[in-house]
Formats: sequence, C-alpha cells, structure tokens
Amino acid sequence: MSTETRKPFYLRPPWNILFDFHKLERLTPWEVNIAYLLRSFLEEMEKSGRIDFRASGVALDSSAFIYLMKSRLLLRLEEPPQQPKAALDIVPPPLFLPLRYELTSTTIRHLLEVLDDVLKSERTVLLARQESKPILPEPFNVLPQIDYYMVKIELQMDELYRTLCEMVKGSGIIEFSALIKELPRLEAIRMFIVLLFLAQNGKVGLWQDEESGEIYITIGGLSPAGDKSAA
Amino acid sequence: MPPESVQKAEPASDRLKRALRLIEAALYVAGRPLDLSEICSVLKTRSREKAKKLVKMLMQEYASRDAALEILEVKGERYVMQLKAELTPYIRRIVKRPLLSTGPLKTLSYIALRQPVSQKRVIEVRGRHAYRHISLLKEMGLITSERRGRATVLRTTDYFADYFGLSHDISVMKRELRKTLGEQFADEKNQQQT
Amino acid sequence: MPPESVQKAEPASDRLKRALRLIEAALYVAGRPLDLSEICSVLKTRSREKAKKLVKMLMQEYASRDAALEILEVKGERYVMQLKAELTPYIRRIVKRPLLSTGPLKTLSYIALRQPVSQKRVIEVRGRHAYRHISLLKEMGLITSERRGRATVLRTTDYFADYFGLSHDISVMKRELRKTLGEQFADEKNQQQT
Repeated sequence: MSTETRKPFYLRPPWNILFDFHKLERLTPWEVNIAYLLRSFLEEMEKSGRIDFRASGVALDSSAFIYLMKSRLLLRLEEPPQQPKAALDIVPPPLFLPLRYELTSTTIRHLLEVLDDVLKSERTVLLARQESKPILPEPFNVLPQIDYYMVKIELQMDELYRTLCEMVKGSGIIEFSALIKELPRLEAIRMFIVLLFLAQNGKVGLWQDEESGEIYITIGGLSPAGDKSAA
Repeated sequence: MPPESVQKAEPASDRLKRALRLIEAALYVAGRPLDLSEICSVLKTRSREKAKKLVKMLMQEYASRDAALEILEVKGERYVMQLKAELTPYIRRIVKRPLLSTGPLKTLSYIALRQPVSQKRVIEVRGRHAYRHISLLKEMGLITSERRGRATVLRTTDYFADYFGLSHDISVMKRELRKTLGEQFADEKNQQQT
Repeated sequence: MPPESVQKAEPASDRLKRALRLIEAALYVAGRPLDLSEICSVLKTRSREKAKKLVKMLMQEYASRDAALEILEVKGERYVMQLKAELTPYIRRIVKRPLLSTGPLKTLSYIALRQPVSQKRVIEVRGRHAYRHISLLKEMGLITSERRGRATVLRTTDYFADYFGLSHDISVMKRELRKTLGEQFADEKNQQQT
C-alpha cells in the first residue's frame, strides 16, 4: 500500500507508456494521442507541485520516438490494418492425386555435379566471414536506424524540392491542393510531412488561408504573405 | 527339329511376352499417362493399332490378376498405371514422396478451376500460407506462373492435365473438373451455408 | 451350404489375397526398400515372421509371372519393388522428370555433404531462397530437421540414402559421396587435359 502511494503518478496509466521502453517499441503508434498525454502529464505535475525535469525529459524523448514511429509508417506508406474480409470465393475440395510410382531422372551424378558450385560459394562465405570480423565494438544500434531514416527524408526532400522548382520554373507560388491533386490520401500526408521539413530548412515558405484552408507554398525567397494576391 | 536361326525367329509367344513387359516397364517408370506414339516408340513399331492391341491385353492381364495396381485408359487414347484408389488409405504412411496434404491440394484445385488466376487472388482466398503451396506445386510441375505487367498469373501445366487424365484445353478441363468435384463441391457449399 | 456369418469369417484365401495386395501397394508407392516393421504396420500385425512369409510369397508370385517388375530382398531384411535392370535401356527416354530442379538439388547436395549442418549455415552458403528449398526437401522426405537449443540442425533421411543408393550410416555415406566426387573431378580433369 505504502509503495503504491509513493510511486510517482507518471508510472500509472495512461502516462506509463512514456516510461516503459519495451512497451513503447511494441505499441501501435496510431493508438497514442501524444498531445493529450503531454498536456495531462504537465497538468498532473503542476498539481503535485513537484517539477521533475528528469521525468519531463524522458516523456519528451518518448513522445519524439512515437512521433518518429508515426512518420516512419507514413513514409513507408503503410496501409492501416485491413478489415477481415468475407470469403471471396468458394474453395473447391482438394484434388487428390492418384498414387503412381514415377522413376525420376536424377542420379547421384547430378547431385555431385551441382555440389561443385555449392562448395565454391561456401568458400566465398567462409572467406568473407574471416575478413569481416569486427575489430571495434558494435556501435549503439539505435543510431544507424535514425541516420537511415534521415537519409531517406533528405532524399524525399530533394525530390519534392526539384518537383516544386519545375512547377514554378525557378520561383513562384504553388497551391498545396494543386500539388496533391489525384494523389491518394496517404501519399498526400506523406508529401505534407516532407514539405514541413523543407519549410523548417528554409527552402520553402508556407502560408495558410484561414478561410479557404488552402496552403500556399512559395519558392525562391518570395514572402508568402506579401504575394498572396498573386496566388 | 533344330531351331531355324535362333537369332531371327524368336517364337511368337516370346515376342508377345517381351512386348507386354516393355509396355509394363514404360507405364511403371512414367508415372503419367503415355500416348500411343510413346508406346510405339518403346516397342519400336509404327503400328498404333498393334500398340493399342498390346496395351489392351496388358490391361486385361492386370484386371484378371486382381492386383494392387491397375492400368487405365484416359482421354485421348492414353494409358496409365496407378494404385487402385481403394488401397490409398492403407498405405498413406508409407508414401514419402510429396503426397500433398489437403492444404496444397485445395490450393491446386482452386487454381485449376479459376485459371488463369492471379497469384494475389489465390493468396486472398487461401491465405498467406498459400505462398508455400504455390511454390510446392510449381516445384512439382503441376502449375506454372507467368508475369503479366505487375501481376503474377497462375495456371496448371500439361503435366497436371496428364496426371489427372484431363483435357489440355482449359475450358474443357474445367468442365471435367467440375464434374469430378461435383458432388463434393455441392456438399461444401451446403456446409458453408449452414 | 449357406455361408456362416459372411461378415465375420472372410475366407482364409481372401484374407491372404488382401494381405498380398497391401504389401504390393506399399512396395509400389514407396519406391524404396521397406523394412519388416513398415510392412507389419501396413498389415496391422505384430508378427514379423508372418510379414516375412507374406513378402516371400509375393516375391514368388512376381518371379513366376515373369513381369517387368521384380521384388528383391536387400540388406537388413528390407524389400524393394523395382524394374528389372535389363529393361532399363529400353524405357530410358520415357523418364523425363528430375527429382528436383537445380536450385533445391544444390541445397540438398550441400546438406548431404556437410550434415549434420545448421540451417543457418545452409542459408549463409545458399542464400535466403534456400528456406524454400529446405521446406520442399522436408516435404519430400529427403531431409529432416531437429531443434538443438536455438539452432535447427538438418540431415538427410534413409529415403535419401535409398534413392541414391548410399549407405544409411552418415559417415560412410559422406565417404562414398566424397569418393564419387573425387572420381568425377578426376574424370573432368582428364577430359579437360585431352
């Protein structure tokens, strides 16, 4: 009972998922409302009157990780899990094969003929294994994953930037709705995320018309607000 | 009476016996229906009539012997040696060669009835384990796959048709299959509805 | 005289005929030598003596029929049905189907030479597609797999040995394989030199 009361509030649901690394790796990111979790976490902490920077840091780190998982899924264009389908077609009963003996033409000679090839690749594998013995300890395995992710983002950013430049022939304004015309929904979301990255790097400007909801993208140092009449 | 040139004149009964043994041997090793021209080539004769007469004699011999094996005629004047179906349940455990289990056999009958059918469709209907069935059936030479744009299309092979003594013409084959599967097929439909 | 309870008392001659047919069926579909315990299991009897007596009768029946097939006893009280060797040259062209295509055959040959070998090692040497080969070879009864701690260990079966006419003893088999392999390489070298 006493341990229960001493346990900090954030180790209880719903906040506990932010503090359990193993759970975090297994969860479906779409089921997590990060904004709600963080807001209520701050509120609870304020209520308790004890500001714990260490816990806040972990919560922030975990939220970033969940966000990363979400973005990664979008970039992979992973479809949401499919609804179980009703039977599509009737499966006929099995066709039982009549039992027949059949002499096959493979002899021990054939078996040994192919062995030569296999032994060659065995030598290659063994040789490669000797050469690639690690000398340094393995780097922390989370880092390469993130690097790979960033490389992919950069590739997507370059590609989108090129497309935008072509559309406006150097400089000008593009409507987001025109950009994603005829694209499937997931592809459009993916493009929007890449666009946010471009904006963060200062490569494009973004401005949203509050009435129509249209987002204007500017390229080539144009100020989005100043040029909205041109759009 | 001394034999007149033993080399040349083998007695007729021996020649007959030898011919029957050759056909028996060919049917045994083939494991599939042989047509008359294949039987002719084994007998080294051009007379299809003669070959046919001899196979029929062998069929009769097998029938009268009441053996575990039978020789049957299938469509297109083709002949096959196989185990009598009623004995299958008793020797099932002995069979080591791929006597396919029910799962792959269902996938096979689905492909046969719906061919040409996309691999995607087969997986949708039969589930992801059907990938293994498909590769097994391909390895056994019962089906082939072919790329058509981004899709993989599956169909049965001539070997499949031969194995079951079915027509090589796909639409005729499907009709034959439906007839074979008919009663069982109807049973299954009823079970799904209940 | 009316038959006394037909259901119960199958005449002895019919029982005998049926037993012979079951053995014939088993030997035919196995395509490999069967030992007495396998024959007992088909006959559903525990008496090895009885099984032996019945196989011998079937052997005699085949011998007297002067057929293309024969039943022989091989090492270790095992019995096999096979084509009489003298007929092989005449029907060779009929035999077209290989046991396996080249890919799975390569995987099989590697397992045979390196057995017992871990599945991981086989995949390293043969590539990821070898997972499919392994499951095919298992399905065909040519190899077996066994868990040892976290590893899966592969080896060939007696069926494999029988198919290629190799010893059931693994170390003897490997010696046989290496010897034949050596001879083959020697042959090839000689051919290349001439």
